[in-house]
Amino acid sequence: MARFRLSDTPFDTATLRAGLLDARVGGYASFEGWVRDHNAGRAVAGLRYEAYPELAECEGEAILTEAVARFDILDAACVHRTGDLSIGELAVWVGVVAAHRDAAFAACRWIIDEVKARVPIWKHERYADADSAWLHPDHPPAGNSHGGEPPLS
Amino acid sequence: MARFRLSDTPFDTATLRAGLLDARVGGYASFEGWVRDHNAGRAVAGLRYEAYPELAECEGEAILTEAVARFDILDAACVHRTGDLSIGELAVWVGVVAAHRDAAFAACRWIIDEVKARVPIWKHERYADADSAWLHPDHPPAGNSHGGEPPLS
Amino acid sequence: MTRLTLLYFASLRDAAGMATEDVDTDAADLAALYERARERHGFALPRERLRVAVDGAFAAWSDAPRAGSDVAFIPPVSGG
Amino acid sequence: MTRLTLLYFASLRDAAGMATEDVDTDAADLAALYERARERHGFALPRERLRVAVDGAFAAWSDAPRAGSDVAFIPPVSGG
Repeated sequence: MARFRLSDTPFDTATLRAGLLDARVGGYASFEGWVRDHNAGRAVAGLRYEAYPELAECEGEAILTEAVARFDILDAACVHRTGDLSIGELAVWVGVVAAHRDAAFAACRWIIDEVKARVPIWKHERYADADSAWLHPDHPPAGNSHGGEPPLS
Repeated sequence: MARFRLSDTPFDTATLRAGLLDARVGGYASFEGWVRDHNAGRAVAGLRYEAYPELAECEGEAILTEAVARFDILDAACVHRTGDLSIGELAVWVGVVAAHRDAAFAACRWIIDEVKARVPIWKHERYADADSAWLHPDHPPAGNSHGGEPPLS
Repeated sequence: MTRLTLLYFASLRDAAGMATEDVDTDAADLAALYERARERHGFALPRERLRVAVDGAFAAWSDAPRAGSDVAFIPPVSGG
Repeated sequence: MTRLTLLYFASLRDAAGMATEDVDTDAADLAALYERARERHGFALPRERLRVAVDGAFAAWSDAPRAGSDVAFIPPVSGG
């Protein structure tokens, strides 16, 4: 079963968590990203996530496979929303199960960082003043040591 | 409302999570401790948590108040089970909400570590071979630099 | 003599065979109070591995026993 | 001339006014392919801030364009 998937509708984290649990699990660490009403000092009215689905699913799956290999964890999963989201909607969920909490926390943190850095998903924010913008943050592309450009706003 | 509480019956984390969310929240980090079927190489049949309730609630509340002061988070909460638990039951939940994920992860990790080190709750494990034991791990009591005794098994 | 109540938890309660014990004591401080209970019940845990609480708040081993108080000896905790 | 399809996402799609574009190109590599699209559509993003993918897998800018392939220019991502 895929560990990473995109969802164009709201999804239930309790179901996803249940899919990770078994008798060997001592710790479950999770992270959820929610749409908040402000970003970088601007009042946000809502946003849209666009993905390149084939590549996003492939890259997301690669991240989760790598996490299971790098960390002493039992399993991990991630779901990312696409489409239009309102304030207070869930954008992304990461769940990790392990025998012990050290590995669960470390893997959960690593996964969300990698997803944000590598998976081809783009956020389009609509602001309260009717302006809007694509976010293209200024982290260098993976495998590229350049990238010192100012963020596009 | 209390941020920390003991529960002598199973509790629902979705309800607890909902109590933390609002429009300012960008990240929710959580940790759950589950009763696993092995500990320190022994097959575990189940366990019991006993607390000194007055002191546990007071100390737990102090930890969460301190977390909100130390970290750039919006809120945090923790519930710990008491009584008899079977394999696969939820023992403890920590939830933290913040604008950004750095603080949410750091506070969540700090809270579970402090709860495990400071709150007067004791785990009594029943093993598959019908033996059982109180766990009194060998971390020094807070505010005490001694404590080099071997763990009691 | 000071009359007070001792509270035992976890392995201390199992060793004592009781959860609470009313005692009359002339111990000068809470440390001495624990050492006497330890001799009486054969507790394995040395005082250095415990904390002590009086009436639901952590206290210092050097505190004098107070009449009518609840004194809890807190073995190493294992929640989570 | 090599015939292939360009895929645009996010701000590149907005700037191009299209999500896909069929082109005939004699560009020697994917880098040159992007530079021509950038001139054509006035993209603000320099190539150094992008990645490139061919048929749904990341590729190298020095790769030669393949006939019939889908070439995606990947602007800095912002999921999560």
